[in-house]
Amino acid sequence: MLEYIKSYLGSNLTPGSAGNMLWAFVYIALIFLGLSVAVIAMNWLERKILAHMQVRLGPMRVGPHGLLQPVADALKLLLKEDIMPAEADKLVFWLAPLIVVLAAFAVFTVVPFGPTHAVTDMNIGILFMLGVSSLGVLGIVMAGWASNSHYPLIGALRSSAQMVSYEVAMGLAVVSAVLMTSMNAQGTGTLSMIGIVQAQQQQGVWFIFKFFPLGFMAMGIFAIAMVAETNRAPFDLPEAESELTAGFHTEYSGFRWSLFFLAEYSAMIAVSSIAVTLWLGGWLRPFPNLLGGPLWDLVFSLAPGLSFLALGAMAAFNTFRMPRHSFFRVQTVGLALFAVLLAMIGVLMLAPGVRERVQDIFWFCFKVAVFMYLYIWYRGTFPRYRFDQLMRVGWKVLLPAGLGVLILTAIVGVLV
Amino acid sequence: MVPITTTHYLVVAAALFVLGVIGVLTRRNVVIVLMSIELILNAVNLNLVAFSRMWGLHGQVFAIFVVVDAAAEAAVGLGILIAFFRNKETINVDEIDLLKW
Amino acid sequence: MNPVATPFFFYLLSTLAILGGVMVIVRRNAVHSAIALIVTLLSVAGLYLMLYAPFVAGVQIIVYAGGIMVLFLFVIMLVNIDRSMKERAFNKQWWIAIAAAVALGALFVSVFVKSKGLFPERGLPLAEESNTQQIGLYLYGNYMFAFEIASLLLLVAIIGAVVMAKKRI
Amino acid sequence: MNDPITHSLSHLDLNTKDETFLDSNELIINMGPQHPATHGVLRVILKLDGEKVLGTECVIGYLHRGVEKIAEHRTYTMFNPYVDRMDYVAAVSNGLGYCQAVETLMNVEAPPRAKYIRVILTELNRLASHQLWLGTHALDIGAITPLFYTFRDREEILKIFEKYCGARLTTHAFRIGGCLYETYDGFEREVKKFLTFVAPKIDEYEELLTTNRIWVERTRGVGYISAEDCIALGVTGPVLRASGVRWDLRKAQPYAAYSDFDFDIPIGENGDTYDRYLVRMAEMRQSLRIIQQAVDGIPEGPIMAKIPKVIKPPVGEIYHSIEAPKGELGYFIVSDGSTQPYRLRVRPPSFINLQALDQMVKGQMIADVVAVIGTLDIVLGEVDR
Repeated sequence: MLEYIKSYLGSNLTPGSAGNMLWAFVYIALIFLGLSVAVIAMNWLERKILAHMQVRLGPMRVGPHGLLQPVADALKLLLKEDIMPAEADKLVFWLAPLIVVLAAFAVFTVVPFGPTHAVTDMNIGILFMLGVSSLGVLGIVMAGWASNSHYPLIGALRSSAQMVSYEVAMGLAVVSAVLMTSMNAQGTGTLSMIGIVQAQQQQGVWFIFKFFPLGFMAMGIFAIAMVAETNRAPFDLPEAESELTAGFHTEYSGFRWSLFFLAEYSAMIAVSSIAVTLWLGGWLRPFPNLLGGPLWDLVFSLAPGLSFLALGAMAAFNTFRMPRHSFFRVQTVGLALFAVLLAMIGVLMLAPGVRERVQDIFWFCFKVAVFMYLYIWYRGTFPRYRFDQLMRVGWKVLLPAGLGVLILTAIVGVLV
Repeated sequence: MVPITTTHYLVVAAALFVLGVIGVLTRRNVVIVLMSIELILNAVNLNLVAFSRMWGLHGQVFAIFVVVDAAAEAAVGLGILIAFFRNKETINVDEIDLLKW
Repeated sequence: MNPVATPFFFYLLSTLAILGGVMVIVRRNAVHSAIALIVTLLSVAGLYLMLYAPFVAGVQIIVYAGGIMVLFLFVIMLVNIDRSMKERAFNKQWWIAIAAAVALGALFVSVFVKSKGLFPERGLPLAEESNTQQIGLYLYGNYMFAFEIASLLLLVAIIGAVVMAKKRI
Repeated sequence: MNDPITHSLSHLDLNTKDETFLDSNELIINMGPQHPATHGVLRVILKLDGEKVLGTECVIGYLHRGVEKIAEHRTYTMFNPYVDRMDYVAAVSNGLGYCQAVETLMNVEAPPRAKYIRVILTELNRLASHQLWLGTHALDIGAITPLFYTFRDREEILKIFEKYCGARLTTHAFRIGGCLYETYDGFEREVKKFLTFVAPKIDEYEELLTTNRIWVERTRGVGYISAEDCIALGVTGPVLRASGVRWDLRKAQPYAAYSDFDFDIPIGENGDTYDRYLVRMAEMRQSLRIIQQAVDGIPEGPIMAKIPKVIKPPVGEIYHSIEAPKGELGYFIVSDGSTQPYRLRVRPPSFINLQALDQMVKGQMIADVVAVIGTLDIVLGEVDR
């Protein structure tokens, strides 16, 4: 058994491509778990970062520095009464959040966290991702319609129009990146997510820097369209609080509402992973061209462990800053334990053997986290677009820009 | 278990085709009639893709053209539907029996 | 690489597809029909994957389920369905229609029964890995003209839809 | 649709079918009274064509407390705290208007020091009111951060109020004939400190919004109203000034000590939401100028005029108005010579300004309705009284 695990870990195939059901299930379970933790962490981080941007503290009461606040919220949501409007279409109302969650989670089957760390590697990976993530809009439209109420209906109409229009610009940006994968000696591109990252490795350049500024512009278009696609500020019209109270999920409560929440954050992570894979070199570590060589490889492979150790040190530092009062004793102990946990993870990640396999995942997650931070930053900074302005940006700015970038990429690719 | 052959796929496609025909011929709601047409197109596509297993990729390429056609048909059909609904406030096929009104 | 449990997935997907098809034509509520159609479309996409046609499957999901069905749902929300919900769902000639469809089905069955040898059991060994690349070569090679005509068709459809749906031009 | 109020709105022609979105049938939705963007309990019935607004109807009165009727059963002194509850975000201005109206009726004048204290507090309150407006207006348009910045700075103003009179919101700061309280020790120093503190903060708000593309797109050209329409509808305050009319009661009919100070009246040109935003931002800076001059030149002396213990104004009537943060706040008092007003009528700026809503949003989109409600800067306590 141990041999089997070792031989698998030593191989360089994704479990889906290896036709290995067991490992595929293990990966699915891991991704599901990791995604849930990421959503919980994201919830806490968003509230804390947004709060600090807005000169307030954010959650501070539940657990040290509000660390347990998302857990408490999740419990609250699960225990809340599940309200279904009397005039709602029961079946569709019940089905809608499930579709949204399924679409958001199914995308992760092809996300490459590392050269071997993906559930499967599809020939049509990026097409699959775009297609499945576009299924989420069906759930949103169904939710708005099934609620049988005016605000959700307007929210659903807005979101369907918005998501369908931004998909076009998004697709064009993706195509220009896919086009870049074909610029090798054989002239064969790929749609596979792992293949796209490997193409960046072979060409020795992240596609964001390729044909500067074309790659950069394509990523910019994608980065704008993906915010609209996930219905986040400043494109959060379908759930615009000050206009439509809560948009398509006005009538939802408790567990069903939390499914929408879960789906929104997973979709954010999913589109960020697409952006990272296509333009930011996926799991590749930064600066391989400037800081190459085995020494630098070693240094960069230490980064995950060291960053966890740094997080642990931060938590430990804050443990000493906790007020010395019996009221805070439990919280202080909890924070100390959290620091120890982080430090232990850090030490584990420093171990040789582990660190080589973990660093891919670390760099991928780090790059995704940068995008997550951008999401929060947008939310704290921008007012909301109006519907006609949103459509104008989508069709009159992003779409022509995407087309132009695509054509220029093709021309430059032929010339170079 | 019987291995899955091309004929299996053809049977499924035939069933979908028949269902689509029934929908087109019996339903009064234009939207559902249009959806039944999509069903028929899908049955055809399934046939094409199944045949492409035997005679090369041409079937798949043609299936893509059929999808393009379906998209165009849906856009125009629903456009007509909206224009019609605005004038007559009905979406029943058997009330759409005049060429001009 | 060998596919896993092919018969199981085939029967599952085809059952889902046919059930979805039945629901499309029997549900009174158009939104329910649309959801059933989405189930059918996704199942058919699964069947395409089993037929080593991943690109067509991807196109099916992206264009049909993500695009056309959203359009359908959009239009169903725009038009008043309350009235048609209360009326008869089927028209008066339904029995003629059923008879015709049964006849058509019988024709298909007879074709399948009569022509066993027409459809070879085993097809060409198609490579899934380079499927997309080969379709791309066909689209921009053999079928270049058809491809351009298709884009023209789409353009005409866009203009037509805009002209018809717009209130005042 | 069985709502009697909705049915009575004949001019909106609400009897058309509302089941669908297409142009032959409009959609009617209720915005409020429980809605995050209507600033309290305003109910706006919107008649929509898709996203476009065809007409609106405001339903008010959810916060009606009968302030004017209460006045007829209270003595002049007893009624003074009630006015604070009308525009509760600018309570000091309300009190100032009422006290000055009664003083004018009685023909007494507050002593100069009291006038200066009144000016300082009123301008501080104008600043607080505008800050609250900015925060909530930006929140309506989707920028959530300015709200917290403005509340942080408004807090400093409320602290000064609290130190001066013990209350933060409904201050009841002034009495008929002057002020009851002398300024506390270090009042001038704290106000000056506040002035130097808040001036860069106003720049900070502007940094977030003024040149923000989305903000400009959302506000420029939205909710346009011409100067003629403003005058015809009786709209006053920053809304009127943003349409290009230089009308400020502090200059036009100087009251309190305003004639002593040097300040400008900022006006706009286009009469849209963006200009109203700019005008209010400029007004905040002008308020700082006034406060600076007032604190520098505050005279010594008594703070209360000689008034009888029991206030019995002579028989007569008076209309006195001041420039409240939201516009012209007028009090019309009829005295029958007794200790209670015979009739008291308030001209609240929010109520009159709200009339312009329909004209400003017609033909625009749903999102503009919340922007326009925000830019009108209404307070429902004042609209409903």
